[in-house]
Amino acid sequence: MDDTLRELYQEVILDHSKHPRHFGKLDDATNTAQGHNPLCGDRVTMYLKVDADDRIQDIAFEGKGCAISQASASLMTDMIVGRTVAEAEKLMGGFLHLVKGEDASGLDPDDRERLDVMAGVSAFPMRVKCATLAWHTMKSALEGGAAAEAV
Amino acid sequence: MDDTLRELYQEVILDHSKHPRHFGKLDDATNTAQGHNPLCGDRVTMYLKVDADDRIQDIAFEGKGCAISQASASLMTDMIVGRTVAEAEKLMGGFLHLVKGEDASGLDPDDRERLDVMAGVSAFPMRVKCATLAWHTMKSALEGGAAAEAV
Amino acid sequence: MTAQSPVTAAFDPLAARADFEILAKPVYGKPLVYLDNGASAQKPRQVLDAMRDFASTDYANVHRGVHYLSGRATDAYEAARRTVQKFLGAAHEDEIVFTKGGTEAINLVAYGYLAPRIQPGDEIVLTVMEHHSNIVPWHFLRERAGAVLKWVDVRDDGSLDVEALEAAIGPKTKLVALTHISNVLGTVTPLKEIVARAHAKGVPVLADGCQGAVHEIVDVKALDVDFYAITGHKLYGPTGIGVLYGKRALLKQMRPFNGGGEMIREVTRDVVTYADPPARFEAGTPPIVESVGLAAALDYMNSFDRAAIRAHEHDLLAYAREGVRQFNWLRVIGDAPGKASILSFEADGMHAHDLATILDREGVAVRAGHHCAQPLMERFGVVSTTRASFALYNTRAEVDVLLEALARARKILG
Amino acid sequence: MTAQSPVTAAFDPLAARADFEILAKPVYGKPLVYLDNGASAQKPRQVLDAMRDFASTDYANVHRGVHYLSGRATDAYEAARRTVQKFLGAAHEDEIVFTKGGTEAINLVAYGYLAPRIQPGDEIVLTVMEHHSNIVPWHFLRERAGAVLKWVDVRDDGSLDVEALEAAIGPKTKLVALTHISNVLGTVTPLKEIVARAHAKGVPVLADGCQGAVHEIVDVKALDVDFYAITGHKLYGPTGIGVLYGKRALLKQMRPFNGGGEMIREVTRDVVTYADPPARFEAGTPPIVESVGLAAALDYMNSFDRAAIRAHEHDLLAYAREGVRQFNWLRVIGDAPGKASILSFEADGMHAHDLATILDREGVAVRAGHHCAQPLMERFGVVSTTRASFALYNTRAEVDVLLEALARARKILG
Ligand SMILES: Cc1ncc(COP(=O)(O)O)c(C=O)c1O
Ligand SMILES: Cc1ncc(COP(=O)(O)O)c(C=O)c1O
Repeated sequence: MDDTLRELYQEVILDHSKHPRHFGKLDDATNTAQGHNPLCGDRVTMYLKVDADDRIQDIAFEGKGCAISQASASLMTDMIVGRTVAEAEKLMGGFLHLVKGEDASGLDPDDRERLDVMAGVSAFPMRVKCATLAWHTMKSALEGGAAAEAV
Repeated sequence: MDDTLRELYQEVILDHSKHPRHFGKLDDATNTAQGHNPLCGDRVTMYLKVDADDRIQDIAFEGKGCAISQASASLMTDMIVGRTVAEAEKLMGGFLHLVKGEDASGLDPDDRERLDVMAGVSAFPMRVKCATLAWHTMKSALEGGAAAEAV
Repeated sequence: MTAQSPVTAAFDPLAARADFEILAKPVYGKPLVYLDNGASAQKPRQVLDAMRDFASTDYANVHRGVHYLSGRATDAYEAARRTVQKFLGAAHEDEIVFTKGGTEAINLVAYGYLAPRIQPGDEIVLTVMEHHSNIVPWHFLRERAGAVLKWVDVRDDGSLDVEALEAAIGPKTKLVALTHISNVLGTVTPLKEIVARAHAKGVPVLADGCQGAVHEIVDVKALDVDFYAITGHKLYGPTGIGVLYGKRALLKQMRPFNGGGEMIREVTRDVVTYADPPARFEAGTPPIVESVGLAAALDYMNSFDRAAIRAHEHDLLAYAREGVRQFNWLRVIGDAPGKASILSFEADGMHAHDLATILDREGVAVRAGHHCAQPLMERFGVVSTTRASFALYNTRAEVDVLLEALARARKILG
Repeated sequence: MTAQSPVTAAFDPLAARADFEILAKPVYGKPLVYLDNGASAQKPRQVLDAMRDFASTDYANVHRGVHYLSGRATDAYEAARRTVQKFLGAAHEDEIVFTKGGTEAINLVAYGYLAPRIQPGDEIVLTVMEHHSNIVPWHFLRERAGAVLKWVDVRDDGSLDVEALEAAIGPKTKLVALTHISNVLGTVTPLKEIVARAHAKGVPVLADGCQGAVHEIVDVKALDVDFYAITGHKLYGPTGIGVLYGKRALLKQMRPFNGGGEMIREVTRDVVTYADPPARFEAGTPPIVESVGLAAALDYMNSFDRAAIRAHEHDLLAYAREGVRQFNWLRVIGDAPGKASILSFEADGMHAHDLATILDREGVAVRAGHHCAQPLMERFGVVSTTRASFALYNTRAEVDVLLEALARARKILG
């Protein structure tokens, strides 16, 4: 099998996609947004609960999607809960660099290590949108919840 | 000079185009029609006086056009006056064959000889419309006068 | 079944393959297995050569010049029109309008024919398996003029229920717009019968032939269809060109769509009068070089026994259909009798995009997504499907590669 | 003057000529002198090669596939968009919309921008030297929505009176639509100044750049123009493609024109939502191979010093203008200062078609007719003119052939 494929569909990714963390609704969400990938029609809904200190207390997502988008959403929710909005946005910036194969050295080493499972996406430019959908939707929820589109 | 050009722009043609016969209006026309060549914007108006026996008693034309279209109109009016409608249409059929380089043997030998000056047009397919405009307009006038277009 | 095609097939895909340079070029070091023909077909060198030769020998703008090259180009353009006329079996060459593609051909009917005839509440009948190109122009008329869209369902096997379609045609129906072949299901609609029934109710029919003209041998006269839209790039021809066939009497009644050069009779400051069809609908410089390429593509198709091509494509479909039965995790969508060589499917627990990515790395190009047919996706309760679509140059050996790649994808993702 | 170009010219037309195969092919046994560039330019092998190579290496449909070729094709298509963006000096790549030609680019503004904004009595300001492509779409709005066309005259030398244009802009004016360069007169309009004056009155400006982009170095940002339309085939590029540049904010407000695949966000049976620009305006399979050809054409132009090309063209024009002074039976139409390399004229007692036919037999391709500019013909009291238009590959020696052929025509017809 193609090495780049093995890199893309690692165990961790498949596991995240089959058993997504934080999958579901948040009834007491303060911020929500819908994301949509017009390429395949996939959609994701992101629920966040942000407290007065701008800290993301809880997060959840719903939706159908490919392994990459599901794993990315699952991993993101796992990593983001408990962070402040500013920290989440910084993490997102690093993630975007990583999956586009750009310099991601701005990432905290621990974060870099956890996100490393997604680095394989950079060899698949046509799949980058799948990986970033959840992140864009999270950002859009934080910004007030207009519909996000994979970009 | 190119022989086909010499054939096209013969003295007779240039003479007809510079001194067109039957140029003008017919106040007592029974049939009229307008012709238009969308390629160059040229137009011709044809006036005919047809008597009870379907004979073309008089004919005239007005309009601006290239040497080919003017000469063709002039020659046509000269030849058609005095003929019956049926004869005029037969002549037109032969003329169309001639300028398209097709078999024009249906023409009466005398007519064939007079029309021969126009035979050079067949070497210039893009100019055939110029040569046929007056004829189509004449036919359209005989048929009731809808606007004719060079075809 | 074996990987050898039956000896009865008069058509030799391997010989034809040699005409398509791109098919010999590996991707990721593997042989390319191009099964995305439903989206666009590759072009044989006969087409590419014809275009290049024309551009470097006879090119000029058409129609309005009296010089040599202009005459040559005009002749080539009008000859292409006659080639299309014959290909579709149209009665007259002025029934062939060159457009920029299949989508524009349908929009031309929407803007030029239907828009001036629509009153609020008037109905357009269409099927749930239409391509967005045969949906959105009608949605425009809904949004802008109050038209009502009447959707006709398909059966679970993807076949069209002609009775249901007929029943949907009412006194307010102004047009039936349906596909000849579904780009997702492969379903071939019984166009002739549908046209007869619609005409019995006084309603004209537009057929989206973007797939139909590729896989069926079309005769618009025999079908008696009013409008038929095709697109060049799926017919082994160039991008940037399509055709609307329209019955002469209907085209004559249509108002122009784009305004510009070539489509007018006369323009003054206050008035404009329009040329007759087809010029009325060909505003501006048309796709001149592309018309030559399209004619070359149709000539190419006709250089074979087209019935034999059809048989070959059906053989590939049957072979692939049989082959995927081994995968109990795979569900084919669209099994209508007599369907064309398009195979869409859904795979348990595997998203179409993941599947397509893995197939791609095996050299197998398939399409994943909604195929511009979202209402159909909804009908079958899916968001997307994976689609393999076969062209004349595909082979059973390529189907084998597809099947192996599917098995491998299952191992990776399953 | 002599037939030698001044040594100061940095541009060598003879070297460039070698890129155009067709120019080396005789017509009627005589060297081709192609002076019909205003109608369409010839294409260098760099363009033809790029298209053929792309079609036989990287071709697939764009945007919706995840496979290798689809990615390659999408990248090429979007790279072409950026090439156009740079060529026009646009701020953003999403301001570049691919169309089927210049005519469609203007129609897109008429249908997508202006039609929903026109109330009966609203005015559109245009000049008498517009090409039919920048007239008929506005006549449609007159016929269909009660718009009023306000015509701005040109001076006897063909120059535009900017004061008159400004005066024509009133409170009901919804758009100024004018050409950047007249395809008959060669007049270059002072676009930047016009835009500033129109904007001062709150009115947007559409410039027809089909000739402008060929002969001038365009910077839409500096011009501050709202819409700018160009066409591929006059830019040494392919047929079947053009571009509308539109300011981002304006494009965003526009409704779609053609409906179909790629231009939607989502389609259901009851509702449709549209994609953002530029996708919103690119329904259906776009001119993919043509986009590659257009980018190659712009790269080709940019491979030279464009100011030097411009100087060369101006030199040809001046040389020809001087040359025809010897013919007292010939009247040049259009002598505006700084005009582009387009020379239209009328000849006493010689109809343009006769003249063009005789020139043609000498190998000289010129255009005869109304040049899709009938209101301008009316303005100058002619039915048609003969037009010689010069491209980068033309030479002074070719102008000499033209002049000799004119003298010969006079002998034959005079
Ligand atoms: C059934 C069908 N209709 C219409 C179209 C639109 O054709 P085009 O994209 O060439 O305009 C397609 C292909 O995309 C199609 O498959
Ligand atoms: C000034 C001008 N505008 C518009 C057009 C139309 O361009 P196209 O025919 O490529 O659509 C042309 C050329 O024909 C032109 O010269």
